[in-house]
Amino acid sequence: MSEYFFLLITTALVNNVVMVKFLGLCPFMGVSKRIDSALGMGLATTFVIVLAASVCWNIEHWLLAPLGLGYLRLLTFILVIAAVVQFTEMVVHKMAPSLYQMLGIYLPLIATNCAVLGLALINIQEKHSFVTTVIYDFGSALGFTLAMVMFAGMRERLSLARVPAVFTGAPIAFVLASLMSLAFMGFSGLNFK
Amino acid sequence: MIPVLPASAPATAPHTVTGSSVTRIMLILLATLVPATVYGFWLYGWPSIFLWIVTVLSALLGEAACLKMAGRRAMPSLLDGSALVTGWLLALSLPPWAPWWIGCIGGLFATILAKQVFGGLGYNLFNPAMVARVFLLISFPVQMTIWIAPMPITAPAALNFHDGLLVFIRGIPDLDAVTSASLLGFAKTELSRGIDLFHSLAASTAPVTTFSGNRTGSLGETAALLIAAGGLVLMAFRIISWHIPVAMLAGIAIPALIFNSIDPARYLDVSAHLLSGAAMLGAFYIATDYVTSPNTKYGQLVFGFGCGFLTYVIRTWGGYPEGVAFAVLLMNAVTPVIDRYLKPRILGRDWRGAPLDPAIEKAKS
Amino acid sequence: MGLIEKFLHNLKAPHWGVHPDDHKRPAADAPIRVLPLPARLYVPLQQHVGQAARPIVLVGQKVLKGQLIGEPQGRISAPVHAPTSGTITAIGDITAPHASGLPFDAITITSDGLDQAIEVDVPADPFALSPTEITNLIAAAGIVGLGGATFPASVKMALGKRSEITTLIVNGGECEPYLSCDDRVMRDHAADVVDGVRLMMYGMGAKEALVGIEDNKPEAIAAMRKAASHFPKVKIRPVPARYPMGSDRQLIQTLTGKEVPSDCRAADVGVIVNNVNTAYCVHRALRFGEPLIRRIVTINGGAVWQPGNLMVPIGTLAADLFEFVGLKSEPARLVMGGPMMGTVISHANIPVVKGTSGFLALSEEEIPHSEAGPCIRCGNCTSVCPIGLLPLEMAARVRAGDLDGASTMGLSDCISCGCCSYICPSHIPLVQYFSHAKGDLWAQERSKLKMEAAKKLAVDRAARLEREAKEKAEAAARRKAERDAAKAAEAAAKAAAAATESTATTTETVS
Amino acid sequence: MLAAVTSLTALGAILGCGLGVAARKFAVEGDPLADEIEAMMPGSNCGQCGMAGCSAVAKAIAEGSATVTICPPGGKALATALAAKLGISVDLGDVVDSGPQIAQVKEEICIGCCRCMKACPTDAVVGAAKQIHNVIREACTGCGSCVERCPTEAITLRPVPVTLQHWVWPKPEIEAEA
Repeated sequence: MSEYFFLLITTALVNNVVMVKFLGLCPFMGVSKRIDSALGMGLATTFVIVLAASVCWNIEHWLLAPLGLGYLRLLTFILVIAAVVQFTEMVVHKMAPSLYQMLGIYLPLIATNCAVLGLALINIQEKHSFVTTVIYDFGSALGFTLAMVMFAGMRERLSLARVPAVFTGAPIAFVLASLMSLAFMGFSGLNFK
Repeated sequence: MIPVLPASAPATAPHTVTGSSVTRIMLILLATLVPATVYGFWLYGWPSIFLWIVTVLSALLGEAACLKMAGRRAMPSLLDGSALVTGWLLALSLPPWAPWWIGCIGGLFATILAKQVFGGLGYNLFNPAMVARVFLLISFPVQMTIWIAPMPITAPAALNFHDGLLVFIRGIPDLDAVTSASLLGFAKTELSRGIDLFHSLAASTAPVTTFSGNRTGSLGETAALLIAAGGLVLMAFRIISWHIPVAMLAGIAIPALIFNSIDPARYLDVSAHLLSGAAMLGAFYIATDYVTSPNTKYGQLVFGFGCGFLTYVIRTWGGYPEGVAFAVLLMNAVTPVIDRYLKPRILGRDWRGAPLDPAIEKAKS
Repeated sequence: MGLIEKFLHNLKAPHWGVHPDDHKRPAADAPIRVLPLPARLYVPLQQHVGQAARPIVLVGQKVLKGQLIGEPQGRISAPVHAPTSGTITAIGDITAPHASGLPFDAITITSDGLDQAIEVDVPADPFALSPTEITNLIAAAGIVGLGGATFPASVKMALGKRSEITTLIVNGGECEPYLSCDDRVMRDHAADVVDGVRLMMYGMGAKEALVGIEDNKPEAIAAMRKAASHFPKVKIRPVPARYPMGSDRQLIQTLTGKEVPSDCRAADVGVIVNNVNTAYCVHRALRFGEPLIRRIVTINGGAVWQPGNLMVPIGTLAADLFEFVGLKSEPARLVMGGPMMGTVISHANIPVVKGTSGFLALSEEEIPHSEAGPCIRCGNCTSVCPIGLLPLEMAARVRAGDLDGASTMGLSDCISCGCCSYICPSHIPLVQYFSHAKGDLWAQERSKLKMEAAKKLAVDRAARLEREAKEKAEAAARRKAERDAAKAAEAAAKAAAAATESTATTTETVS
Repeated sequence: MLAAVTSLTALGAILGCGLGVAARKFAVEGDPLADEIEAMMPGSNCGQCGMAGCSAVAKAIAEGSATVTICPPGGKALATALAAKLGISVDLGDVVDSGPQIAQVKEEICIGCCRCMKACPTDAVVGAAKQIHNVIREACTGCGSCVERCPTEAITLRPVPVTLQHWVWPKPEIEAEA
């Protein structure tokens, strides 16, 4: 049990998907202007990541691996992810119209969030069991949400700052992200054994 | 009678103000740092003095250059003393015999990339001194982890002005003769070699923790008690409140107490944690930085505890022997979220912001 | 005080507010002086919250002291009376005691020097009257809240009638530095104040009255205790001296522990707050039939020779007051009210209004000079805010133009007390940011209301046009029908005529 | 080869069916946004934006084909309200907000032709043929429809005069903040 807990911590903090692995930077930069939308995006992505990765794991284990169709992996996974994102979009549109408005184009773009595909592939590569897969992906998605919310909070404050003209907009956001990444370096080598 | 319209915007109330100012706050802060700094100078000799000068000057230079480029008046911002504080705190957190370019790069990085690109004083999201320290630690791990055994400047074996300058510019000639490990680093290395704390700390090579601070470390960590005293003075002047320091020290002490009592062979005790590393400097001077810490009392408690707890986690299980800088940066990143969710209650409203029920208030007597 | 007691006192002391230098003495220690009658008085028609009074006198008309010259209009309003006898010489603009320096309407009375009062009936025993009659008399006397808010006192009492009032809180806090008119009225007219308090209690049916006096006014506390010693219902309660203790919500909380919900009035929690000077005026009105035509005004500030409190007729120019007390030097800033919340006035030709608690002539050394710097997020403003707001965050949003963001943070709860601006080490004019934002939001609200009204008009117009078109069509149809009918009738008539004719012819033929 | 084709086809079919079912289940009717936006518009259908009435503009804004700053009578206030509604940020620097304005009739030029009266979307102009017209302040939205109609240029738009009740504290101007 504690092993899973440490796995959760490790994936969320030590190997943070955004700050350490540098995956999922598109929504990280795109939907991080407000805490509310960042939180919504994080939750939507969490949903997609966990669902897509577990479906992908099953497809890999029950379909692709037995039939020796490893070369179709990328194609299949993208198909699954696209379908899950489509489904998520419908759910969000129905359940939270204002969040749907806020996320805008970035909601369907979860399909192209490399964190989703990346995590699905890593699970196969690392030969995770199904339970590990779910925890690993949930932890990573949690880390993604955490990074999104923290970053959005800072950008909210930044929007009130007197940033020099040359740095306004994306440049200062990247500087900020780099400093945040610097802070996350503190978790590197974290080992509870 | 023809009314005379004021030429410019009317003066606004209040028509009286406190005598306090940003400059005054910064100057008091620096004044309380003087004893610890001078003590550090005495322990580590000339190279540390040179490093301090270069770091502070680089910080000021970085600030001035940015203001110049932004076309703003440099003097008011330089005189407010914030760049001086940044440079000073950075110098206090560096290895005392670090080469000159460490101080120079650190000072410039702190004021330019951690502060001025965000718009200068008040807008930076991370503590500039700690950003620079972490940046230096990651970029130059070797130079940033050479710790010197203290050797009072008055001792006969201490370097004189000329030799100190040489060490400062050319580097340390004979490393083994002067270096020593800090307590946290030593404990970590020995633990990783499979030697538990009972044995490693009993060894003759083990660093000792003394309250006088006569031990290995950066300028700011050796004199933990002088730093703490300075912090108390700041509280007396009401420049900092007790919330962050107390919460941060508690954040270190509580897990230290728990784990030390579970397994003293693996986990250092409370006093070792509190007195070594930058715990005191961090609690009183770094984490309390106005700009990058929460504004409300509750937020400050959460923030301080987070800083302390993360420090303990990184020290104990992380890859680095010291975690204050990382912990502070991580909590800096959470500060806007804390500020957003931990607001004081508005008079006449409940915690969620809805107006109170008049019937309940009326019934009170 | 023992150490433990002191500690407990500190614990109980409010955790908000500031301690500015009070500068109240020596002005507070000098007895009230009466100002010689000025030659001209300028009585503004809008001296209260609500609608302005309507002038009922004509230029050239002679008036007596206490005569009604402006009658109230609308539900929330107050009458104005002539402060002395004389001739109305003008009705027109005078600079308002307002930061904008814009003009407002005032009635100019040139004094005849006789100060002849109009004859009035004074009730022999006001306590024999019904509470409603008391309220009416207070309304007729034009009494408004003299603490500065100038809300008509009778309207406040009437509002209170809807909800049962248990406590009358009498505000003798006077937390603003420099000012001492409340302190002075309690010292010199304690018995009258207590009488006014009892009359108000009777008028609103309150069970008790709590007189809150800051503990930096020991003389006033002693005088009031002595005056109230025979009336157990009137309780004198010293409160810690801390700005803004004189603010309604803070005083209510300190004295009763009740918190006024942010969308309610004090009356909704069974409390009404009135100033001690208001109580004094109620006493004058009910016992002597004297409407609100004079008040105590503090003249203070570093540029004043003889600071003190003056009894002055409403409408006296500040210039006359400064002339009477003498100025040491050219004042650097003139302020109406206290230094924390007072209004800067651009010149001294500004009349005393009912809400004028004082005029300050501040010297160069007393006014702030520091330039505003960037916010360093020290959080001092947050810890002193008596409401629990985050002034720094609100100001940052206002600066960035995000007014909605500021109002979700509680801008509407801000009482503009000035604690945040006072304490700010960067000297940021926080209060001005909030005043600006409130004004802007209010303007937006107004334009929204106007837009809604316009929309209704547009809808009405569309409906009207449609109706008109329909009516036109109907009318056209009717006309056509009429025409057709007429035509048909004509045809029928013709036919009939033809028939008759033929018959006639036939008849004729027959005959 | 066959296995690959079959499995992919099957997968596609399953996912497609799943999505089809979900689309039924989570169907969202209409777009209530346009109606909500229309409720916020001035509603005077003055046509200054160049579109056919306020409801057309509301639809355009909801679709994103018109900016929130399109409505001149709405000014900055409406633009910020719309931006908040849509959850977008808007650069108000472009909005020329000359402050509230109202129409004023120059009595000496007015010939009493009644054209402005007919053009006014809010019936704010009163008058009769051959009589000098007048504008009711409270009802005028400052849309300017009447200005173009006037044959003698007797109608002009004027800013609403500032009074004690309308005066607003200026925003502090701080050198360090500039």
